[in-house]
Amino acid sequence: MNTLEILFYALSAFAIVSAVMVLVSKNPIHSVLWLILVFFAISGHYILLNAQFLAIVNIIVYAGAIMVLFLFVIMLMNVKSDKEPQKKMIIKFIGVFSGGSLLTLLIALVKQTTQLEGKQVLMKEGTIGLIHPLGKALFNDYVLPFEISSVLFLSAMVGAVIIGKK
Amino acid sequence: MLLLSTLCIPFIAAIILLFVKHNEKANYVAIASSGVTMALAFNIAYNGAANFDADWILSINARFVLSVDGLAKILVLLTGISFPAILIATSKNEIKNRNQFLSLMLFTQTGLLGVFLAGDALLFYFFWELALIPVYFLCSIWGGEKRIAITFKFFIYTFLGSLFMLIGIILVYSNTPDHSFLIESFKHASLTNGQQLAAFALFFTAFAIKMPIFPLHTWQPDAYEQSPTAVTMVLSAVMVKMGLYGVIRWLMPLFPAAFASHEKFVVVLSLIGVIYASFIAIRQDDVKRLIAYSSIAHIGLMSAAIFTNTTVGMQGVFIQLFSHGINVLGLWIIADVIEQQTGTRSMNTLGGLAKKQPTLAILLVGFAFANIALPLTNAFVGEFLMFNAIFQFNPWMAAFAGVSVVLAAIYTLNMVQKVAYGNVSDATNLMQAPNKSAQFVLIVLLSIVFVTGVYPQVLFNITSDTLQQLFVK
Amino acid sequence: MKLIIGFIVLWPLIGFLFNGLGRNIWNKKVIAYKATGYIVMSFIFSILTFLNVQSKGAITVHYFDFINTAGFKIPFDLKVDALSSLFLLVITGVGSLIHLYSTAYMKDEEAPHYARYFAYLNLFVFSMLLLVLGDNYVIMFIGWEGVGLCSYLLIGYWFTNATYNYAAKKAFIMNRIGDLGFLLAIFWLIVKLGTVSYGSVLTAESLAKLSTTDITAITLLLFVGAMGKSAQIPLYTWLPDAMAGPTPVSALIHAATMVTAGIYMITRSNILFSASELTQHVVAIVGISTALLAATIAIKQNDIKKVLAYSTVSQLGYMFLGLGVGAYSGAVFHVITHAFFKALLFLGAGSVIHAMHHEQDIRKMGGLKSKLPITHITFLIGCIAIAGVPPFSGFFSKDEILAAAFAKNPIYWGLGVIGAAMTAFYMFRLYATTFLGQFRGTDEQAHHLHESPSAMTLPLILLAVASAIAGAIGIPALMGGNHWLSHQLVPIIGETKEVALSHSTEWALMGASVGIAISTLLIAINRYKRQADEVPQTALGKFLYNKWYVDELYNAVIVQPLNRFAGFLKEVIEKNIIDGAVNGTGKIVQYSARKIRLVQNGQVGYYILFIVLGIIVLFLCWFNDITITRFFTNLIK
Amino acid sequence: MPIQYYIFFCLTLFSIGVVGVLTRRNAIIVFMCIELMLNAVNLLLVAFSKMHNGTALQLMPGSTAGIDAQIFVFFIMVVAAAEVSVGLAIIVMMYRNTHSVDINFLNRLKN
Amino acid sequence: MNAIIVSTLLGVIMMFVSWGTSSQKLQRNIGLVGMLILIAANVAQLNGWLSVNFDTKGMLAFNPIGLFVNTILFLITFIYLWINGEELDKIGKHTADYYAIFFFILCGVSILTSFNNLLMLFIGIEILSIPLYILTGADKKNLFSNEASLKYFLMGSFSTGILLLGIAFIYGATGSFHLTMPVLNPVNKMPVQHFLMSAGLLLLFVSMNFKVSAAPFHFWTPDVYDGAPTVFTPFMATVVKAAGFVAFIKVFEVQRIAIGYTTWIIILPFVIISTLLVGNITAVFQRSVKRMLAYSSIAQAGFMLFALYGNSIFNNEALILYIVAYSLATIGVFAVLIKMKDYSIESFNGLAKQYPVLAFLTTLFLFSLAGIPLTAGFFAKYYMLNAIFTAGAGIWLLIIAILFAAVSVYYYFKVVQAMYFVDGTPAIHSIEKNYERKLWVIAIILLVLGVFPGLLFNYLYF
Repeated sequence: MNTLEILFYALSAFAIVSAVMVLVSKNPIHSVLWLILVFFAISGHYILLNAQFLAIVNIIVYAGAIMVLFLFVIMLMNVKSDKEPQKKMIIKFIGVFSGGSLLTLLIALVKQTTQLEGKQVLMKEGTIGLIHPLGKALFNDYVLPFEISSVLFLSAMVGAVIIGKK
Repeated sequence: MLLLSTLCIPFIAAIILLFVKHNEKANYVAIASSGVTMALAFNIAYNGAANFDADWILSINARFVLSVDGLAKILVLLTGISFPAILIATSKNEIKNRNQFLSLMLFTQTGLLGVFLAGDALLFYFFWELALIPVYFLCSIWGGEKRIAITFKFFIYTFLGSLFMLIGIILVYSNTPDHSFLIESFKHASLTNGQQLAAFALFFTAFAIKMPIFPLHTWQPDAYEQSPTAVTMVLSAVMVKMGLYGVIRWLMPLFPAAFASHEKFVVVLSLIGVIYASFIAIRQDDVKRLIAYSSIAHIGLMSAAIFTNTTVGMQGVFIQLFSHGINVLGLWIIADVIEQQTGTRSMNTLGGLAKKQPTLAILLVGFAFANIALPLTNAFVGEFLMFNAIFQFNPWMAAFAGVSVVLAAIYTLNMVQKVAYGNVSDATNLMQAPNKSAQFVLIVLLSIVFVTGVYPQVLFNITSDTLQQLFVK
Repeated sequence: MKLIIGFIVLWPLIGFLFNGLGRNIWNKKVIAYKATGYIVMSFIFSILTFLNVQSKGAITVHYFDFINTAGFKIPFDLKVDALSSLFLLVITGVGSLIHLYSTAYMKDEEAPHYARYFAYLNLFVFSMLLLVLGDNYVIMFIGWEGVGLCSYLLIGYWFTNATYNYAAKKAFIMNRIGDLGFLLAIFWLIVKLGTVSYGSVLTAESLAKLSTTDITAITLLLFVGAMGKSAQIPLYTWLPDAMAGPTPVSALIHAATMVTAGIYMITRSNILFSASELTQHVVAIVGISTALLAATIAIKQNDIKKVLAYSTVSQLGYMFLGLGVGAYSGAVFHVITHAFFKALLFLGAGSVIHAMHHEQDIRKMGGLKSKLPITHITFLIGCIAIAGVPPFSGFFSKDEILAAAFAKNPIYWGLGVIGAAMTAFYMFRLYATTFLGQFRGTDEQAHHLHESPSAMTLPLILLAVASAIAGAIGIPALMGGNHWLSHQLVPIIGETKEVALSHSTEWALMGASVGIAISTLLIAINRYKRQADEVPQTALGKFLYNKWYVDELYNAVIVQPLNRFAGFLKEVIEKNIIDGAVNGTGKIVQYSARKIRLVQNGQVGYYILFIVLGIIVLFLCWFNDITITRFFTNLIK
Repeated sequence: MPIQYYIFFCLTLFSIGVVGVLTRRNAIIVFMCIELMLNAVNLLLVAFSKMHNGTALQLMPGSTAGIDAQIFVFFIMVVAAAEVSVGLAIIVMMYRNTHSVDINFLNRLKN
Repeated sequence: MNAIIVSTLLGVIMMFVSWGTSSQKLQRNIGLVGMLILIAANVAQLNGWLSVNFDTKGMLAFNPIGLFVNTILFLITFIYLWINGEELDKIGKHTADYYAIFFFILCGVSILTSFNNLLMLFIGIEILSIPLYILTGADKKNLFSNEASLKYFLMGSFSTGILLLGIAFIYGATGSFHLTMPVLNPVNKMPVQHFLMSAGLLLLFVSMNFKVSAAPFHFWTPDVYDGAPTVFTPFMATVVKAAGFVAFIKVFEVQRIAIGYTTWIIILPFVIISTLLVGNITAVFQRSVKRMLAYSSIAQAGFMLFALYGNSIFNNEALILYIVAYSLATIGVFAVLIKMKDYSIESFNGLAKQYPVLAFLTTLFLFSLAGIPLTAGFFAKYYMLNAIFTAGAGIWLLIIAILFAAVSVYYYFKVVQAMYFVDGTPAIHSIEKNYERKLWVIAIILLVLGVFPGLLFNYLYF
């Protein structure tokens, strides 16, 4: 059991725990904070996989921008923790149950996939995760989606204006 | 070309009528166009007409083909005759927005003629629906008090039936050698037994509902009762013939094997229907319902005769298609005149017509006896041949069906007695001067009844050739 | 010839059209003359034809093809031979007399109805002529139903009276039941032989084509037809009710002509009937039992026309007995004689009724002998004739039948004689109560009593003469006569087998029957010449008085159940089951609509839950690929 | 490190996200759970990319196979950002009108 | 390519128009002109007159069908905007922005008709969806609108999650985002059983079903269509859904065999039948015509799903015809509906008396939706049934289809009955002749296609 594995398990456990905490914590703000921790853990995984660029972007975009946005919104409507009513127990149970069965289904299916037998994930080597090849790829093969995603932003912008303007 | 023009005249007239607001003018237009159509119909029936063929939908190779055989001729003739008759007979009735009414009537006529002339399955289906839709509006707008629900039932019922036929068409079409809808290539479609059976079932459902065959008939009496009588006339004089026409023109030649294997089943079913309807007719008090059930009985007899698959029976059906149309038309017109003038259709409240309006009473008696197929009336020839065919098919069934002859006498005479005889009832007392135009039509029709009854060859000559083709095996 | 024969049929038709269409135009005189004139015309033509047949033999003329299609044809042919020419004479002869009679009898009607009456009458003659002249069963059937129609129209002639209409309807429907049998017989012939022309059906070779079952079935079915038309058990009840019609109509249709159509038809197809032992027995038994039944009923009736009606039924029974025992000529003979004396009796009754101002109950009559001399005499002759007293016509015809019956089976004879006795009894009961004794009607009736006009008495006289002497055409060899009629009919029915009886027995039988008849008639006379008989008290009396409760029986056993059955179909099956199924489908759709829409409960949580569950379901589907797909693929393939 | 482990881990995160969506009533939390799902997918993609990259490198050194997955992740982040901006705008608008972000109260439209 | 570029540019232009001019009329007309330019550009590429082309690195692949669908969808959008222009202005002050959003959506549409890479599919779908969340919520003061948009947003992004997981699986299996032919087993020519692949495709299938609102993933549809401003609903229900279908087919006409044929012919009929069931049956009971139409659009989607059953030229023809018939009819009906004061069926009572022409047109549209002959709807249904039959579907499937078609007649005709046979005064705003004239255009197209459906395809072949 080398350090990589230890790190992997540690990060995974940490991520899962904090993900669960996101669900169970009554106070929305706590949920946000837990979620940020999840994102950190995931970034950690990225680093393990030697995808530094994504790791950074993940920190900046998600943990940074998006989550802060969430935080703002929540604070703006200062939803009290005790105010938030809970779903009925039975509903919760059904939710957990169906989520669990979905998980088991998918796992069972992955286990049956013979093609994945013995496939290894390349840890901490490989250059594809670095900024240089990514940049090349992005502006050669993926320039069109890159441009088009601007349309997405434009529409989102317009939308935000339409919705947001008083 | 002749066929096309026959199709177009009512269509154009219908469109024109939408813009003729004035009632009288509208009447003239409608009657004139139907008159011309009748003339053309006679021409087609006795001189024949060349097929009309044009491209329609290239991508699925559907063609706009119009063609006539003897059967179609008979029915075109019937359509041609009945429409002027109906329009003239009901020209005095009180109808709001008459021009729209008439225009819808003529659209119906277009649809009917189209059904009888179409030589292409898709076109056939097309007109099949087209004939239905105007009727839906006619009934729902101008019908009786329960009209909306009843007509809607009628519409859905028949629409569903025709959708089954559509599937059947798809089924056969995709097995035709040259992927076309022409009736010839349909005849040569290579169907497995299973497919043939399925297609047969699908087509038959549509036709059976239209005819209607017991137990798919329940839409009919209600629809007849609720729709304006002019429409009822169209429905029972011409439209129900669509089903029989479909069986003879499409079902029989397309699926001979399945047809043969179902003869007994259908014959029995139809005959049960005949007796059943006759019995129910005995207990009817409403004139319209009575005629409706009697018409169900007659149609049932025809379908039974068709499915005996004998030349004689088929000949009988050919004649009866026409005769039944004329007779039932006469009965409806009388019923209509009575309802218009007395405001009631309940036989118990009627009576003494023979004293109040002798001429009408005489006509009523005449058509009544035509309805029970008295010799020397047109119906006798047809029923004689058809019973003969059923007897050949199975004597016991013939005996069973024969009961209907007696039952028919019972309910028809009941009607005659209650309506025409006895002392003048209050309702009958309301009748004013006889409706001349209606009586004129009735007299013409009655003379047709007797002419074709005494010398049916006039009709045999039209159909004989088709008969041979139908039975060259 | 073709024209003449054609016109025999056409004259009445012309008359019908003339009167029918001109009912509002002509005045009664014109109507009367025309109507009668046309019949007389066709009578004259009939005579010509008859003579022609006498000299040249049978003639068949072809006019056009009624049905000619799909490999089988029914020509519109007319045929005159010995049999039909005889019937021609009777129909047109008696017919014209009755037309003449009617001109006076119906003079109270106003013009249009007067015209209607004669139009119907002419139409009837037309159909009757078609019936007897047709050269094949279909043409016969046309006439057959035609006469039914006319009898319907004439019985219901006074259409404002509900009971009359009911009687008319009853008559038509019962006839229809018979006609159905006839029709089936025709189909059977067509199926087996492919033709219905007498020329080709009634021959030895076509007979050979038919199996015995065929023949029995066909003949029985034909006989069913005859039952209906000729009022035999069980289809006889319409005839007494048919007396609702005007009396001349009863005379013409329900005594002289139409009701004998059955006899004509069976005689016409005697080859078939002789070929089936069973049928003959059936015919004979039905005939004799009808004769007796009707006779017993007639004894207790008080309506003058009802008595005559039942006697008609009874006489028809005799004719069928004759047919059953193979005495076809005898039957035809009786038809002819019966036509005369029964028409006479009816017309006489009509004249009485006319004089009594439409009073038909004999208990209110009596002593009319002096008031209506001619009527009285002629009526008496009629009674004697029907009672079978020599040398009046009835005697010969009836005796011939009885003799043949004896030859076949003495029991038939015995029953026949009893029937004859009853006939004599009720006829003279009728005669005595009506004409003897003193008058029992109201004073003003008595005041108006008077002999009928000559237009009515003339036919009476002529018919009286006829019924007196008509026996001459069939005087048996026994009495030195050479039975002219049977010789006439040889081409139709072949040589009558020599009745295998010694002359002595024949004389004995004759004597016996005559003796019994005369004695009973004497009893009847002196029992009833004083007073009419009262409403019967004895059980038997009531039973007979109420016609064996047959009508009630039919009503209870057939009419009501059928009615209820129809009601059941209409109210239960149609409404609830068949239509219920249709509407039920609609109901189901609407119900499920109301339920399914509740799933859409507005909660995003639920929606997403459903999505997840949907995913799970799809995955499960796919996991069970192996199992489920087999099923589906089989379903689809 | 076998790929299955990564898959299992990501699927677990994903399912947790799903469960969150199903069990929470606060629109914002629900939305956050959805973001969690997206992140799980991101990690999965990266794992796959490294897997394919690994196999490719054995055949041909210096191959950049599998890089497109990381690009894809990048795009997912982009889209997620856009989505968040719109989503939060909608939630805020909702809050303005109803002063609540409880999705159980979103039941005016039903049946 | 033209379409994408031009629509983007136009979108940007429209964003700034609102600064240039405040007159909504002018903005509207600019928008319409823009539409015409867009159509022209696309047609130019379709006919190869003029097309901007550069190497998309296999991200996009243009084929005539796709471009043709583009043209059709643009035309439909044009008609839609042309008719509903005035109504559009009534929703807030953002006419120009709406047009901008429409252009962006059309950009997404033209991506979805030409994508060749799952990344583009993803982006296209997002470009399609995100603006729709906004349009749904455009009526800010209206609680229904808000609720609808929030629901739509939450479920939409959830389905995005599913979509992404599916794509991830597919990538894991194939190592590429391109729509390549699945690896075939050399022996039986069937694709190699690859569970990860199949799972990915299933998840993709699910999220696509969600986009085209097929049961059991349809739940957002009624609420969103019902809650959204009436003027936007037809656009969502027609153009967007049609684009979704095109994308759906593009993905699965090749990949479906990778799921495994047998699986496919289980899950697809399962989805189709449940969609038809839910859509039709639930629509029967609705009192609000708007909501009824929402359900009916689900039902119609069920019919369109048949196009996935087999892949032959018939399917594409059928789908195209169906899209045209269904979209035009829906737009027409909504154009009438929007003039109603309230959307209950009763408000249609006696419309035929007051506005005979309008009533006639509405009837025509409803007939087309119900698939009555003489209208395009009939041939749409006919082609569809014919297509799946040729693709080897069992008769039982066709029978189920027509049974539900009959049910659909039931609820469509309830409106017709209200208009013609029930007396009463319709709750309707005044209609000017001009508006009717615009509707006539739709009606005539429907009628022409109802007699000569071939006209639509002749363009493809000749």
